[in-house]
Amino acid sequence: MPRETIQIPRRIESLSILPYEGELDTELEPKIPDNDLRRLYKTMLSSRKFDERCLLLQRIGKIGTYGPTKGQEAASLGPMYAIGNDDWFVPSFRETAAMLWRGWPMSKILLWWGGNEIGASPPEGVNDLPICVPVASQCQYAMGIAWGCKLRQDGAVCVAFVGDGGTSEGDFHEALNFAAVYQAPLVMVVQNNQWAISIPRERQTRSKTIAQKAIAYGMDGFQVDGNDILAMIVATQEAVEKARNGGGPTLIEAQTYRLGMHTTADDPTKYRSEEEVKKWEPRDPLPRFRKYLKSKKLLDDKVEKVIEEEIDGLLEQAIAEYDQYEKDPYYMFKGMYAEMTPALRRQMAELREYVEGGESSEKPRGSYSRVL
Amino acid sequence: MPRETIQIPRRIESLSILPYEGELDTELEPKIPDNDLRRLYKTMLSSRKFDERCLLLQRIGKIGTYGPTKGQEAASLGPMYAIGNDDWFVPSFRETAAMLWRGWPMSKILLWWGGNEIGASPPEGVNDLPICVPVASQCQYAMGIAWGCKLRQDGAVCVAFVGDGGTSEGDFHEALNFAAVYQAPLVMVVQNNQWAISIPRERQTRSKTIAQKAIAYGMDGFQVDGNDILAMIVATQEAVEKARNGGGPTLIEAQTYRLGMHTTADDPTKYRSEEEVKKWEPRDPLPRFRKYLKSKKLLDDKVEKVIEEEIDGLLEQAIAEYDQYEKDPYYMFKGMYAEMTPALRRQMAELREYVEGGESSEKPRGSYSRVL
Amino acid sequence: MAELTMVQALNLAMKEAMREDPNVLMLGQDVGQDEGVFRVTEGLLREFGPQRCIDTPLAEAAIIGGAIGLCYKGFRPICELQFDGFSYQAFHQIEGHARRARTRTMGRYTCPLVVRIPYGGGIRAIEHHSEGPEATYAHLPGLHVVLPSGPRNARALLREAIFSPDPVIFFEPKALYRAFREEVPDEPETMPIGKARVAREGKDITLVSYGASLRQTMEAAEELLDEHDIDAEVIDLLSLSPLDDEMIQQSIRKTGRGVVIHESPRHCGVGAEVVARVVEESLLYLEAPIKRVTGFDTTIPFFANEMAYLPDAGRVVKAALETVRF
Amino acid sequence: MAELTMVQALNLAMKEAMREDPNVLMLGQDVGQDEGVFRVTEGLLREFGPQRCIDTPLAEAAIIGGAIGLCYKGFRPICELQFDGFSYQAFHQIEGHARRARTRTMGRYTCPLVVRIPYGGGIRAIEHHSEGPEATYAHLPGLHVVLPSGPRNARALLREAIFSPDPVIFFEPKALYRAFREEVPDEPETMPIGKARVAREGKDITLVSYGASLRQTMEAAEELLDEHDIDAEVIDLLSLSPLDDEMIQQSIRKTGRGVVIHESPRHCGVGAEVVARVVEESLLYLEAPIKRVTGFDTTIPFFANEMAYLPDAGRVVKAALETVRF
Ligand SMILES: Cc1ncc(C[n+]2csc(CCOP(=O)(O)OP(=O)(O)O)c2C)c(N)n1
Ligand SMILES: Cc1ncc(C[n+]2csc(CCOP(=O)(O)OP(=O)(O)O)c2C)c(N)n1
Ligand SMILES: [Mg+2]
Ligand SMILES: [Mg+2]
Repeated sequence: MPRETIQIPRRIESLSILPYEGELDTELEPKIPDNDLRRLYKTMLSSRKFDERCLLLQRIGKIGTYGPTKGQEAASLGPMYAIGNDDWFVPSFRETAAMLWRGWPMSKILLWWGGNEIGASPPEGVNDLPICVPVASQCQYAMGIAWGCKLRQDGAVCVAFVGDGGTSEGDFHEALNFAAVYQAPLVMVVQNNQWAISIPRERQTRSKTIAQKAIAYGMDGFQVDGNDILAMIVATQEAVEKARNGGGPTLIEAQTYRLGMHTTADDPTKYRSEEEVKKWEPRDPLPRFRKYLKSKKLLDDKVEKVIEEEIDGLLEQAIAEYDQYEKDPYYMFKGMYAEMTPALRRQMAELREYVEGGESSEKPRGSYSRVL
Repeated sequence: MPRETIQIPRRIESLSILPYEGELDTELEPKIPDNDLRRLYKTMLSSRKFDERCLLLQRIGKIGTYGPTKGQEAASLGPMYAIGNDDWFVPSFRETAAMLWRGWPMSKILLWWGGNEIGASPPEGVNDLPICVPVASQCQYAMGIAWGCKLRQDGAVCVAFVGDGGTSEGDFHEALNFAAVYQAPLVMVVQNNQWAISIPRERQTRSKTIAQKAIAYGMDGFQVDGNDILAMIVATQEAVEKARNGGGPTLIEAQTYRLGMHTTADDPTKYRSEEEVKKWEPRDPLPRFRKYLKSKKLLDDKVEKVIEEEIDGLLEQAIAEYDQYEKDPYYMFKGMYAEMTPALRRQMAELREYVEGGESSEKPRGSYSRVL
Repeated sequence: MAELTMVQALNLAMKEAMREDPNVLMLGQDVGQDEGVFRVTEGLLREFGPQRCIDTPLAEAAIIGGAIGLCYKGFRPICELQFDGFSYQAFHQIEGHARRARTRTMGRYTCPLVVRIPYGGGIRAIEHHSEGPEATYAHLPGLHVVLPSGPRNARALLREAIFSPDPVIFFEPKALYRAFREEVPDEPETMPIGKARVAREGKDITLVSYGASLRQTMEAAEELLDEHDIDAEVIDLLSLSPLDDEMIQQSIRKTGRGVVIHESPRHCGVGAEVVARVVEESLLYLEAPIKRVTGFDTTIPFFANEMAYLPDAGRVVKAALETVRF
Repeated sequence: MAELTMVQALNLAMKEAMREDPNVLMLGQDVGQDEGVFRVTEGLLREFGPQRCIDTPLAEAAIIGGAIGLCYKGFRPICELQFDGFSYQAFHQIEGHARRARTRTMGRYTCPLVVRIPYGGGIRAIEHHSEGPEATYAHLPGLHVVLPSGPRNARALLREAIFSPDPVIFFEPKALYRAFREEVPDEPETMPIGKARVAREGKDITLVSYGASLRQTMEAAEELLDEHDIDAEVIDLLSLSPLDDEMIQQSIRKTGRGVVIHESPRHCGVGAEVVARVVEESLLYLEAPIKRVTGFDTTIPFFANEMAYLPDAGRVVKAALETVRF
């Protein structure tokens, strides 16, 4: 004092590796085994194809409202490469690519969008949470999980996702503040896809970047080209390593773009221009990654064809599994508590008697039995 | 890109003018008319004396739990000098000095701490909100008020207060984000008194300063010596001027210290050292301001005596008014809606019959009538 | 007279109010350019501009908290929360401030805001999009809780809510948004908040319902008459706070029997309050227990099973028959 | 056997649980060094260290939301929210996640957390410090809502809550924190959640209550016997979700008369649910309307007038007399 500028001892950096024009920055290029690169590509493509299929399934009424993830595959997939199965993955709702990488069966994801709780039940073998609908509310339990990792000293970290819109919610703020106070091993990835339904990024918050919000919590921030899977991997690896070594949380802003509609209930032409979408198309993470693999001779037409066919097979299989799933109207009672309460037992009997006719003389009926 | 440090185009500055050791920085010294300086001093002293008296009144059970403001008078009073009656003042609960400046009768403040709604009813002539108990929740309506000023284009600004602990709440975050997005004329003063009950500032948040939290919202931040009334005035005047000219909100961190207990229900010796308190005592805003006034020959023993006596008189009068206040057990029904609902009318009659005996044969009774 | 859906009727009520009173504002996520996720705010941005139809960032508590501040500046904000399940994000602002402003400041400040919340199931929506929080809000003193059942009363009640001097939580049964049309008069209509209506006169049993469940209730009444010769009176509450218990008492005193129907959970729900009021004033008129046909005391299941949760006409008929045959 | 206040009994229950199970954590504002604003966490930091008795920053939703995450990591967190009126800040995390974790993940993740909330009036506290939110939580499926009435049951129920596989909202009647002492056995006791108890046997009328109001209810029962020769049975609910309606039915079937007493608002409160359950199962046993003696449908007034709001023994007696003389 008396009047001085305050120096903020925090790094806010930006990162991009894979070009969509121009040359690859080989200095920054991570060393990733060929097999892994292929696996990543296959997952990305699966996600894209799954997405396309879901739009069709929604149109014919086989699933409900669907939120596509086209264009954002790298932003969620890259971070998954940086963690192991013992680490924790907390999605928002646009992380299909990440879920596929983690081993979520496509049928499960379909079942979620088809209105079945089983779709929110994570597969064994990974520490994943299901899709989370209330925007940014997942930040809080992600923080709690990371805090728990720290308390358990088990070396695990938690990678969590939220949207640019989600950064406006109080939950985002409280969670990052706690994470920093406890130096919890949390990597919070903001999928900044430039839109929150119809609200553009610039009207969501006035900060120049989302990465700089890290300064509020005394943590590092990273603005990454979210359509560049290599950059996403590198940034997350750095953040994960720091977190594992007790260096606390990191905020990663993945700059990406939602190429599709918000959900199938949305009409994006109401609020954004074709030109804007066109502007982002060349940055689509899938062709960029494909180009990279081709330049490394890891992909050719033949291999691509094999992969595509394999994915198509998986898709058909997933849909068949989806179709076979037998829903249970009584699950709502049975799944509520570890042990059903007397009231729930009574209410379940009430419903059973109604739907199945019970001993009463009334004929079995009900709108539910009609949709069964 | 590819890898760069991001430049944040926002000023985070610190300010201090009035020394507690050493020399006054005359270059930064604001020009404040002598009369105003005296009025400010008188208000600060009133606040201090009121505070002391409240502790006594609490001890003899005349008022309930009380939250003292000793040591923080400059932090709330300074900003008030920067605004007019048409501007808006949104307190938290440690702004007694500010409230006195704005014309809140001492009796009203007493009535608030004595458990009467009238104490939350702001005096006519100023646009003030009452004391707010749920920490940081006031940030939201303060933002709304500022937003309203902008929509009305009436040139008014809103100065609001919150504690360092309050910055952890989601409400703080959401409100500042909205204020920045709408460029609302909001000046948010954080009274960083280093403690939130027993939680020290460093365990409340990991950011080096609270002022830097402004960066998250793309606004300017100001860390001010909150025990320096001149610095508080200057910083707020700048922020107010910017806000009035459409420059949007500012976050001011007033670095101050709670010299007393959190409330009369609190025992600070459980969590903080005597030495720490001792360290802050020399920075007490009252003697610092007194020294300044004396150096300017605006205060001498005689004037001080006159002021003290005047304040003592006001205090006695306030207590007399407080004692005379007639509480109304039926206000809860009458004050609920613009018009009482049928249920409330019935319930009021129910209570009346019970307390006053009504037409029933039962003798009038009830624990309420015993405390009336 | 125009034939309108509920979405159109609500839209009309807002336009009318905004035309009449420049203090009426509309705010919420996607209410401007996008015209609301249900298109209830269609045309508002175009007609009233971005100063009066305001798109907000994504933070429910800030929408409500900000609106409270706007009230203090003399505005009458209408807030749209996108779905029932996200109203809880703003709950502390409603509980802690909106509902208390008048009482605590002894009338110096008031909160004439409207919180519009699309509520309820039946539209095959994902998690958190099919909740029934009405009892939660009805339990909070200082609010009015209004819940229309058709385009015409929706329009009249929304107008009333907008100009109400006190905060109104306005639940919109999203399953009815476009379910049917109704004739709506050209001139603005109002309906007092706190008054129920007899949706169907009858003499044998009283069916008390509101909102989306009213449709199933009316269907049940038809079936009761057609198939069982039971003439049911149907009461449409319209307002859950205040509750028009006078109309309920009158009807029950006439029929001696009742069933309450709603789709939110039973435990501590609005149905219980209806029963308790009837017991307090009209016990001796009761010829059978009042049954509650409601959502079960479970989270509403994901949508594949939601029809098993939502009361349908059959469940209402069954309960009514048991009540009549008691 | 030791004579403990409720504060001491709660403290004991936590210590016992934390000694037995290293997964039990305590978190909240000022629960560590300061030992809680009501001193319920006394000695926990000393005995269990800052990894298990954790002071948090000031954000209720983060305390609950963080605890949910800790549950996923296998911990059993006990969260202290400082006052009833600030539980709403965390409401969306409780509603949206804690109560849904088991159902939506089909048991893969569960939330065995306890949210301790001091509730109710009568301690001359400032605004937002005397609220009664129990019905609000009881209405949410997936939670257990427990509300003890004395040191001994508080200790047993808190133990049960801590080891419960599902989330428990544990309301502590702060007016009773130090109001009286009770003998508490040396060994840990448990009591099943969901069971009420007969606090006093009687035959003429059933008084149903819980928590802080139980004292006034017991006082009223004494007075009814002493001054009016009316022998009241008193039922102490202890758990509001699940509700032990079997015990209520039994008592009402015996006495034919009832009054429900609680201090939170009447409209859509727990009292209504009690009445509705009785009507459903035991209508024909009722010889008089069940009255509700409750807080009024107003915000609890600032404390100078709170005694006019809170039910006292006299209001209970009056209602009981009217019920008996009906
Ligand atoms: C708390 C909450 N409020 C509102 C919604 C409705 N909603 C769903 S997605 C969405 C926009 C989210 O934007 P962003 O966080 O940027 O994620 P994106 O959809 O772009 O992936 C909104 C408003 C919600 N799900 N949760
Ligand atoms: C939402 C909420 N949570 C908890 C409390 C209880 N409480 C009252 S003051 C306080 C500490 C506030 O700290 P700070 O914001 O720094 O303000 P200070 O008391 O230091 O002035 C707490 C936790 C409250 N009033 N509101
Ligand atoms: Mg987005
Ligand atoms: Mg503080």
